[in-house]
This record gives sequence, C-alpha cells and structure tokens, in this order.
Amino acid sequence: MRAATKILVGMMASGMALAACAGGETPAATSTAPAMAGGSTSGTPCTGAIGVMAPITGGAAAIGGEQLNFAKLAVSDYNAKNGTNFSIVEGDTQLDAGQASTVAPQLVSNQAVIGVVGPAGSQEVESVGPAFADAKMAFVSPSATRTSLTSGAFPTFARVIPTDDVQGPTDADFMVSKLGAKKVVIVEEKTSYGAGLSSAVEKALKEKGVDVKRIQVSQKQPDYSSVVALVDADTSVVFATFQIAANTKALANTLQQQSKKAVVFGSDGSFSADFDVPGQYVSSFAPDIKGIPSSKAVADAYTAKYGEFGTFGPPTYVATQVIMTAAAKDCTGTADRAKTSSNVLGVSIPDSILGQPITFTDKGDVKDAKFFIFKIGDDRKPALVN
Amino acid sequence: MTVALAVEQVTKRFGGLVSISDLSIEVSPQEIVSVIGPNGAGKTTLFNIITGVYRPDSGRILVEGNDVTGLAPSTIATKGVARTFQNVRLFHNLTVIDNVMAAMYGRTHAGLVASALGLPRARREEARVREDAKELLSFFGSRLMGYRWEQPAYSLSYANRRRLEIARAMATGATILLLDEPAAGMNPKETHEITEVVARLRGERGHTIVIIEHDMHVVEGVSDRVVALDHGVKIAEGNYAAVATDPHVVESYLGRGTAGTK
Amino acid sequence: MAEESLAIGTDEWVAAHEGRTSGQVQGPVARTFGRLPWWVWGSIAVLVAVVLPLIGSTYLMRVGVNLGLFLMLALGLNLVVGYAGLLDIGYVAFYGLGAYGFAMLASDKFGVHLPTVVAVPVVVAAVSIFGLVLGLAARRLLGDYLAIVTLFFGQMFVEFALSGDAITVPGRAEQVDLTGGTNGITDVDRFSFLGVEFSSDRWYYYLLVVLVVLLALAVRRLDGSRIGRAWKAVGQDPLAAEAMTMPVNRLKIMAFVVGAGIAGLAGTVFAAVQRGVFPSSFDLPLLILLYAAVILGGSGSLKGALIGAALLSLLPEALREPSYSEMVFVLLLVAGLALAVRSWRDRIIVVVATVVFGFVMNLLFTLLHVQGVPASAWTSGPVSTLLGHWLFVPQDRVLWGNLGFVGLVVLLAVLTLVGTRVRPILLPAIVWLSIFVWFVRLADVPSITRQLLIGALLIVLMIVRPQGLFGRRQVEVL
Amino acid sequence: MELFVQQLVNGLTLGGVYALIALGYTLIYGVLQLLNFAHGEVYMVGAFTGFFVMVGLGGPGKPIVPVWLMIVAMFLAAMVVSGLLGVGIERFAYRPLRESTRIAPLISALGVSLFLQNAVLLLFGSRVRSYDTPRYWSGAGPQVAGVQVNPVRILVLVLAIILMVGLTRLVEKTAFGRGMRAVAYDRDAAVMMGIDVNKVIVLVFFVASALAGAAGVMVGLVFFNVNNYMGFLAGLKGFTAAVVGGIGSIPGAMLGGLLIGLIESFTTAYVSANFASVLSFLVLILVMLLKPRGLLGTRAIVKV
Repeated sequence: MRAATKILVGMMASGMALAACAGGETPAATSTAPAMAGGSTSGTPCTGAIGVMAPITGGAAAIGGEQLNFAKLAVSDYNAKNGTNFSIVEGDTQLDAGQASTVAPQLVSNQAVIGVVGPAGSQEVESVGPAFADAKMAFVSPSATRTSLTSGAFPTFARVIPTDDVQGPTDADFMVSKLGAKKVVIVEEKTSYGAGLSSAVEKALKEKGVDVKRIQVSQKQPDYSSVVALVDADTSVVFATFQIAANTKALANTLQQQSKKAVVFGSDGSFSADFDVPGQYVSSFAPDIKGIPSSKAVADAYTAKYGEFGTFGPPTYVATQVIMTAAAKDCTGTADRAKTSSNVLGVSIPDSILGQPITFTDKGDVKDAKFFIFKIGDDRKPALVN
Repeated sequence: MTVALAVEQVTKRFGGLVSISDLSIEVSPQEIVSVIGPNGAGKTTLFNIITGVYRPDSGRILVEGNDVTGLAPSTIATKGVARTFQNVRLFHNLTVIDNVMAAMYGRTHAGLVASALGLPRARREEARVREDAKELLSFFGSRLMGYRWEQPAYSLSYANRRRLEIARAMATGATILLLDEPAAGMNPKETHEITEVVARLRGERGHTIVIIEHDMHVVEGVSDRVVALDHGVKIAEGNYAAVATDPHVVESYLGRGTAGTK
Repeated sequence: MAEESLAIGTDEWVAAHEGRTSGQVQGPVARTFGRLPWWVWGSIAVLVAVVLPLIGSTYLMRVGVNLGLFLMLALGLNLVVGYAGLLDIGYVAFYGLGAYGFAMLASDKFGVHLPTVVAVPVVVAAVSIFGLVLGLAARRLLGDYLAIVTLFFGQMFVEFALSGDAITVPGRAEQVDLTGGTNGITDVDRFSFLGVEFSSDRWYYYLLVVLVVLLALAVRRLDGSRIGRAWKAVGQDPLAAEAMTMPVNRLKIMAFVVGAGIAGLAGTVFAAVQRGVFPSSFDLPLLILLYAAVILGGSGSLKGALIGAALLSLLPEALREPSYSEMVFVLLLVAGLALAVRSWRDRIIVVVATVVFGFVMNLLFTLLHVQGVPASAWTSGPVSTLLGHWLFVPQDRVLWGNLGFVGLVVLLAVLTLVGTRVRPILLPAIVWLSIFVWFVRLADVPSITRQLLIGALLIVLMIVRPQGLFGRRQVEVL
Repeated sequence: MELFVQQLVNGLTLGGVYALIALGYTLIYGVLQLLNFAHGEVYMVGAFTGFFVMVGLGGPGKPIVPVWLMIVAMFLAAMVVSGLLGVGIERFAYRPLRESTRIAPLISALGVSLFLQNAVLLLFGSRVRSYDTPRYWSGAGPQVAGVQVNPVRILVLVLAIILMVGLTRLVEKTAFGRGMRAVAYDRDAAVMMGIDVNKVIVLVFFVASALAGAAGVMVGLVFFNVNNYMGFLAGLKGFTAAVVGGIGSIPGAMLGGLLIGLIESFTTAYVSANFASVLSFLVLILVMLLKPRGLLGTRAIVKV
C-alpha cells in the first residue's frame, strides 16, 4: 500500500515536472514571441535577463502593473527587431523600501540578470542603491524623480525622466504666466513622489509671490470632499501631485460638485486617459505617445494586449530599451553585467517613444529634458498647450 | 483568634435589585458552614463578594481579623481565601498538574528574569512546587494521579474536573476554602465521595470551609452549621436539623419545590 | 452557554474529534518531530543556520536576516497572544518604534550617533515603556475590544510616522520634521561593538542567529516556569486566574512589556541592517503574516511559533522565484489529489481520466475554432508534441486563463460540497484545469500568483488544522 | 459656517458608507461572534459589480437605459453578487471552523481577503476604475447655508438610512429576525428549539454582504473610484465603526459609522489634513477607554 502510494506520487510528480518544464518556457515564449517566427539574425543571439522592480501587487499595483507590461512589451519588441534573446525577471516591491531591499539581492544573486529596470520609488532607489553599486548592476528607474538621487551616491543609477527640480519650475511658470494663478493649493499624496515634487513646486511658486497652501492626503483616501472643502473660492489652481490619474479625476469631479472654480493641474502621474475632465491641465515629461507617429505602433500594440495605460508605462519601455541596448553592445552570447553597467550612460536613443531623444549626463540624468503641458479639451483628450 | 472569616453587614445591589442585604456571617477556624437557599438567593454573589470579584456597597469582609474589603481578588486569595466555581472554571488547556502548579503563583517568588534565565533559585522552587502539586493531587487517591498529570484538564471526566478544581484551590495555600456546589451534576456515588473529601479537607488539612450546596444529603453530612439565605437575607442559622425544619426555610423552598431536592 | 456544552459526556467527543483530526496533517509531522528530543532538532537547526552562510549568496543572507527578524517577532507575539491570550493587533508598532528609535539615535537625521551598546538598550527600554503605557491603558479591555484599541495604536503609529515630517509646534514658525514622513530616515548607522563594525548582512545574520537561539531558550524556560504558567492561565480564564492568586493585570502588562521589548530589539536590528526606516514596513501586511505564522504554528507552542514563522517567512520568498512557485504548485496538486482520493483504484482512474480529459478538451477547443498556440512550440521532442495535444494553449491567454481560473475556483468549491462518490468524476477536470490555468495565466503573473497562493494556503491550512501545525487542540470556555 | 455645513454633509456621506459596512460587521459578529475580516473585500466586489453593470449598460458616456434604471440595476446586481459571495465565504472558509477556536476563522478570513484582492487583480487588472458619475448625473441640488449639496450625496445618505431602518425591522419583527436573535443568544438552545441554525447564518451572511455590496456602489457613485485594494481600508473603518458603536448593536454601527465620518472630515477641516487619521485614531482610543464596550454596546463580549 505505502509503496504503491510512493509510485503513484512519483509518477504524478514526474508527469507534472514534465508539464512544468514545458510550461516553464511559457513566460519566455511570450516575451520572445516573434523569435519563433524570425529566429536570430546573425551569430549567437545576445542572451540575458532584465530585472523589473515595480509595485506589481499592493496598493500601487496600478502603477507597477503598467510598468511591468511595458517592460515586457519592450523586451519582445527589441528581441524581434535585433534577434536577441532577452527575458524578464519580476521583482515585486509593493513600493516598500523594505521589500525592495530584499528583492535587490535576489536579482544580484541571479547570475542571469544583467541589469534592472526600476525601482519605481525614490525611497526604494535609496535603499537598493548600495547593493547594486557593489554588484556593478545597472539600474534605470522609469519613475524615481527625487533630485538628490543622481548626486553621485549611486554610480550605477540612471533614470529616463527629469527630476523634480526640472518639473517644479516648469509647472510653476505655467501656472503663473498662462493661468494667472495668484492662489494655489497643492494637494499632495503622502508618497515619496508626491512629497518631493510638491516641495519643488511650492518653492518655485513662492519665489513668484504666489499664495500657496499645501494639503496632504493619503493615496488610499476614498473621498476628497473634506479636502476640497478647504479650497477657498478664490483659489485659481489646485495642483495635484498624484500617482494615480483616476484619483486626480476624482479630485476634479469633487471640486465641480462643490461648485469650486479652481482648475486642477495634475503632475505627470495624472497624464492618462483616466484623467479626462474637460478644462483641466496636466503636465508630463512625455507627449502623448499615441500622437507621435513613430510611437503609435507601440501604443497600439500595448492597448491591444493590455488595455489603456497612463504615464508610468512609456518611460519603463524606454528604460528597458536602455538596459537592453547597453547589454547588446559588443555582446557575444551571454551579456555581461559589469559591461552593461558601464555602457548605460553611453546609450543614445534618438527616437525614443517619449518623443524626445534620450541621452544621459554623466550623473545618469536625461540630457535636455523637456516638459509638456496639456489642457484636456471638450473631447476629453489632452492637447499640447506649452 | 477565634474568627477565620467574618462577613459584616454586607449589602450589594445590582441596579435596583438588592442581591445581598445587610448580611453578617462568622466562620470559626476549621468549621464547615453550608450556605443554602433557593436559586437567586444570593449565595454565589456572597462568594463573589468574599473573594473580591464584586465590591460590596457597604459592609466589610475580614479574613483572620484583617479587613480585605476592596482588595484585588488575587490579593485576597493570597491572604488565604480560595474558591471553586459553580460552573467549573479550570484552565482547560493546561495539564492537570499545571493547573495545580499555576495556583501556587501567590506563594512562589521566581521573577521574570530568573524564570527566563533558569537561575538555580527558580529551578529549585519549580522542583519544590512540582513535588507539592503531586502530593496535593494524591489527596484524591488515584483519581488524579499518574498518567493523568500530563493530560489536559478538558479531557477529564466531570467529577474529576470538580476534584481538580478543589485541588487547585488548595494549592493556593489558602486556609479558607469556598466550595460552590461541589456535588452538582454528580451521581450518588460521586456525591458520597465528595462528602468524604470535604470532611477530610478539614480533618487532614485543617481547612476552614464554606460550602454552597443544593444536595441536602451533602449538607447534612458535612455541616457544622447551616446558613439559609433568601433574597439576600439570612433567614435561618444553626445546625442542620434546626435549619431544615425552620418554617421560613421550608416556606422559601416550597415556593419553588420541595426542600431537599433541587 | 459554552460551559454547558462542555458538560458531561463531552470527554469522549473531544477525544474522538482529536483522533479524527490528528490523522491528517499533524500525524506524520508531529510523529517525526517527536521521535527525537527537542535539543537534537534545535542543534540541527542551529548547525544548519551557522553553516548556511558558507554556501549562501547575498540574497540568501538577506532572506536569512529577514527570517531571523521574523522569528524574533513571532516569538514575542507568541508570548503576548499565544500565552497571555492578549489580542494585540498593534504589535508591529513596537517593531516600528524600535526601528525608528534606533534610526533617530544613530543617523544623520538629528546628527546623533550614539554607540550601539548605548542606543540599543535605550531604545529597547523606551519601547518597553511604550508597551507599559499601552498595557496600562488597555488593561481593563477584554478580547476584541483590546484588539481594536491596539489596532488603533498600530495604525496611529504608521500614520504618525507618515505625517511626522511636518509637525506644527506651537510657538515655532518652522514645522518640525521628526520621522522624515514617507521618505523615512536613511543612512542609519550600522551596529558596531567594541570597534567592530557590522559591515555586511552576514554579521547581522549571525547576530540574529544568536538572538533567536537565546530568545527561544528563554521562552522554553519561561514555558515551564511560574510566569509562563500564569500567562497561560490568564490567557484561558482571567477570572479563575485572579481567584487563584494570579494578579491578572500585572501579568498582562508584563506580557505586553516583554513582547514590546522583544519587538523593539528586533526593530533596532532591522533599522541597522536596512540602514533606513520607512513607514510602509510596519503596516498591516507584516502584522497579518505574523499572526498567521503564530496561529499556523499553533498558538502557544514554541516550536509551532518557530516553524510557523519559518514557513511564512520563507514561503513568500520561495514563491518569488517562478520555478519554486511552480514546485509549490505541483506539490499542492499532488498532495491535494492524494488527500482527495483515498483509494488506490480511484487514484489510478483519476490519473487516466485526467489524461483522457486533456485530449478531449484539446479536441473541443479545436472544434470550436479557438485560436491557439501549439504547446509543442515550447520545447522539442516527442513528449512535448504529445503534451501539445493534451494541453491546449489559446491565443488569448488572458481571457481563457481568467475563465479557467473562475471555473477552477467554482469546481473546487463544488468539490468540497459533493460526497466522496462524485469526487473522482470531478477530479480529472480539476487537475486538467489547474494545469491549464497555471500555464496559460498564472505562470505569466508570478507576483499576483504568489499572493493568491499565500491567501489560499492560509484558508486551506486553517480548515485542515485549525489548531495549527503543532498546537494542541484548544478548548475555549469563554 | 459654510465650511462647517460643507464638512457636515461630507462627513455624513462618508459616515453613511462606513455605517453600511459596519452594519455587516455587526450583524455577523452579533450572531456568530466572528470578526469577518473579508467583509471589506465583499464590499469591493460589490463596487466592481456595479461598475461592470454600468459599463454593460453603455458606460458613463452614453447609457442605453434611463439613468435611474441603470442605478437601480447597479444596486440590485451588486447586492445580489456580494450577498452570494458572502454566503460562499461563510460556507467554505468559516463553517468548517465553527467549532474551532475564535482565532482560526480570523486567519482564514485574512486568507480570503488576500485571495479576493488578488483574484480581482488577476481578472480585472490593476487599473483604477471610475464610475464617472458627473457625466450622467449632475443635478445642481439644493443650497443649504450657502453650500451646494450634491443630490448623489443625499441619495446615499437617504438610502443608508432606509437600509438601516429596514434592517432593524427585519431583526425585530420578522421570523428570520427572531431566529437570528435566538441563534445569537444561544446557538445550542436554538437548535433544540427547531431553528435551522445553518439557514439563519446563511441568511445573515447574505444580508450583511448585500449591505456591503450596496455600500460599494454608493462609494462608486459618490467618490467615483474603485480598485481591488479599496476594500481593506474601508473594511478597517467599518470594523472600527462597528466596535466604537458597540459591536452587535445595529444603531451602534450606524452611530459609529457617522461618528468616524464626521471625525475625519472635521479634523481635516479644523485641525490638520495631515494629522486627520492620527487624531481620529486618538479620539477613538479615548472613546474606547472611556466606554470599553462601545457607545451603544450593552452585551459583554466576555462573560465574567
């Protein structure tokens, strides 16, 4: 009886293992989907895994899910175009620095990983920076905007988006010169992102003599009505440093419900089809990639596969491209971690899907980063206004 | 010292309901006093007041001449009054012997640090307490001995739970034991045994005992003196024969049933 | 009411019930465990723990450090909840207080850099005092009400840490930054004793091995001591404990303080190893995992707390790696099947039927003209060709995967409702469908799958063995 | 004054939603002494159900049926789906543990909660969905003390009160309510009285969960956003409301919910938005320390 159990379990297990082996290839099969058809173009395909650190589950999953999907898309596009064989390893951080500091050594220990996209938050970058520096692992964040991150403390760090110090003055300028703002309320999400950007904007506005009030809210807050009640009737702009566009929309709707005249000005997190209230403004470090002919294919491919997207996806696509380009340079067979890391700052993507060329300063910031400001029209679509 | 336990003019109200009214009882050392009365007469409330679970609205409780009114139950227990509960309240998930040892808390001294570090002093005390516990359990013959030590209390039979509860009360080191219906739910043979146990508690161990009991055979068998309560008022006091035939007592019981049975 | 149900005659029922449940999971586990004395197992565990760094990677070290911290917390919580029966839902706040305390006393935040030998005792003492205050405040609250007040306390701590970067102090124009808000406190000093700096995770790992061993030994001593017994007695029946000379309030507060101190100590190590503290680390998810560990192991049992904590600390880590998570999946499938079907004949029938069912489903998909990717494209060789005919992979993996997932959950629910006779009929479909869902959908989203599996495991383990892996059956009287 | 009235309305609406969630907690606790920590997820599923019904009926842009009909359909569907989900949770996660320790169902509830959050994440993705109420319903509403009061908010408040009154009548006047109270008082005795305890418990779960489903739709209508993690925090607030009001007491749950809603909105307005949560938790701790059984709680949780 017992022996028989063992045999059956053994049979089952080996059967499952077989299935597992076959199935284990599936994720790679998706990310390298066209490789089946195309095959490699010349020589041995460059192989390597790219770690994606993002809040894939947890409260900020809306951001992380999009980042992960765009990274997947970037990998499959790049593989198809260049005959490489890159794949993705997920690292779920839940936007928590503690989790991130566990995920980072895991990626370091995984010899296949040659570079990392992420992590998403500035505080996470701080907590994983030393580990990646020690391992000579390049990591390119698609969303960490805290200015001090590129002050030299993390030599292998780069990012594809401008810092708070670039966005802050741009937005402040626009509010004062174009919207004639005298009185601004900054509604700030209690996240690392919201805190940094809000401070930058507050500083820039105060220098221009604008009356600024700052209100902090939780990202999980379901109801903005109590906050909106604090917005005085003569306030002209409510600046929202939100990461989730739907929250910005809820804020704008609540303002209208309470007959407040102020317009909502959302920062980059709000640039998404989810924030579509006519007459409101939103700034972003990327133009609407659906409007750029060269980027339309990527946008359409994404929408077809994963649905609508917001701001955090396209930079992730670019960050993934940066890592892959760095890894593929002079690559024969297996990509090298240290080499990838030293190549990153030399990467140049002249026609990035963000609509601006991506080249890096020696600190790891994007050169000549521009900001785009949109007004949402009556057709609920953003139109460039700066 | 002639009075082990004195209840002096105690009154206790719950809301508008007077549960105990101006009640005084004195118990001499090594005396066995039964408290009888119909349901709701205030018997268990009396126990709760003596042991400090309830604070009387007026009156005092003296234990061996010391006023214990208003002290925490654990302090009163340490001062020498231990009880059992009407609806057996053992530490059901502890073993039999642990139940007994737990009750020795008040007369042991090992502190947190000494216990955690296992200092020699603490270990000596632990060994002594364990021996005491075994000795105590042997009081009940073979019922709670041997393999039963390490069994959880919930696995005991009902009668054994009652016995263990008495053993636990003894373990506190108290001289005065308050037994709340020790024979409830028992068959005649077990009831008889409990009667003997109560007698031996005084005879062999020198305990002073106050006992609440509905079973008049038990009351008759063990009591030196009987106190009858009704609606929180003492209606009769004296030896069993006198109280059992007291017209007030008969009347108060007849309202609900016949005297002598539950 | 509960007292009545414990009355005459329940003994047999209890014993019988214990017999019924013990055969399932605990049987082999506890038996294997019980065969050797505790110190043999302890020594083996310590030996493994000491040798591990020699072969392990930095990642493994980090997992080890997390495990050590989690073990400390579980041991502390076990004293509070498992022994003294206090539903302290704010427990993680003490961990956070320890971490923030150390970060404030040893970092550039306020420019204070106390030496470790000073900072750690100061912080642990301070956290214990917090425990004392909360214990004093909550000493009269019972059961669920204690839970809610401590829950508020825990949430208040997180909110305070989150909002503590802009505190308005009356009489000062500038707002005071105490906690760094969402950005936390970074660049926390490492531990250093006698001039030796703890420069890598390995140091902390060994430190934690020492701490956990000492703590476990202390808890073991406490377990069979006057205080430990009193805690357990208070946890089960405070009123009876009080009547039996145990000062309930003092004991409760003592448990609170000791638990808080242990959590505070773990917090200081956490702050130093992580070199930073952030509010999100001390929120409910950690608490839930911690409670699950203590309950899963068997509330009030030392080895239960240790093994439960090890399981719930390592399992989520293992599930991060897709290949491990696949292994867990396969094991669950096989174990589930072995448990669901008890007779040999039926097991063989189920396996054969599963194979047949797969081919039928494949045929069905083809007949319905669902667009699919041949599964044989994954690998080459005859096995995968065969597998290709057995496991259909539709083109639209999200849609079909989701449908399959919902179907699977429904089928599993139905399975628990029907009698043993019908089960073998349902099982092939369930086995095939779970493999289908796994490869078509779940393997693509390992992070979500990880959380799903943790959730499902919690439910299943509780139902199979509510008293936890090593707990004894508990009777609740109150 | 304007601010005061505005925050009063805001606090009452938020409180109404909390109260509906709290009612579910209180019902289930009252009957089973079980803290159903998966209740927040039931509410989340209700909110999603409402959302998908809305999308199915043409979406916020161009509804294919009259708006009132759409809203009724959303409420009905959400209440039915949530109710059934609650019954399912009881059947599979709690019933096997009914004779077990009190803490075992707590852990399986947390398991259910984690499972549901991630199942919804798996099925519907991580995007935050918006009910987008102003696009199909933007009546001006009456002016109270110079404050525009939104009709949706009034509807929510009125509906919450109707549901509460209905629930009270259900518990007090119907056979089901009598059965419920009997089971709550003494389950074993209820069995002997010929009450089908399982049926009563299933109905309790259905009613409690349907209320959570209704609350989900309300949140969608008033606060717009729904996502798979929304249940946890709301569940926490609902639980808090139930306990502060006195768990097991129906008016207590309502009072507790409104109280917490008001505390949140007034601390935001008059003290500090930043410290609103800290302060509301502090107030609640004080309430609990002064009235350990909650404001309207009468029954001792642990009998001494």
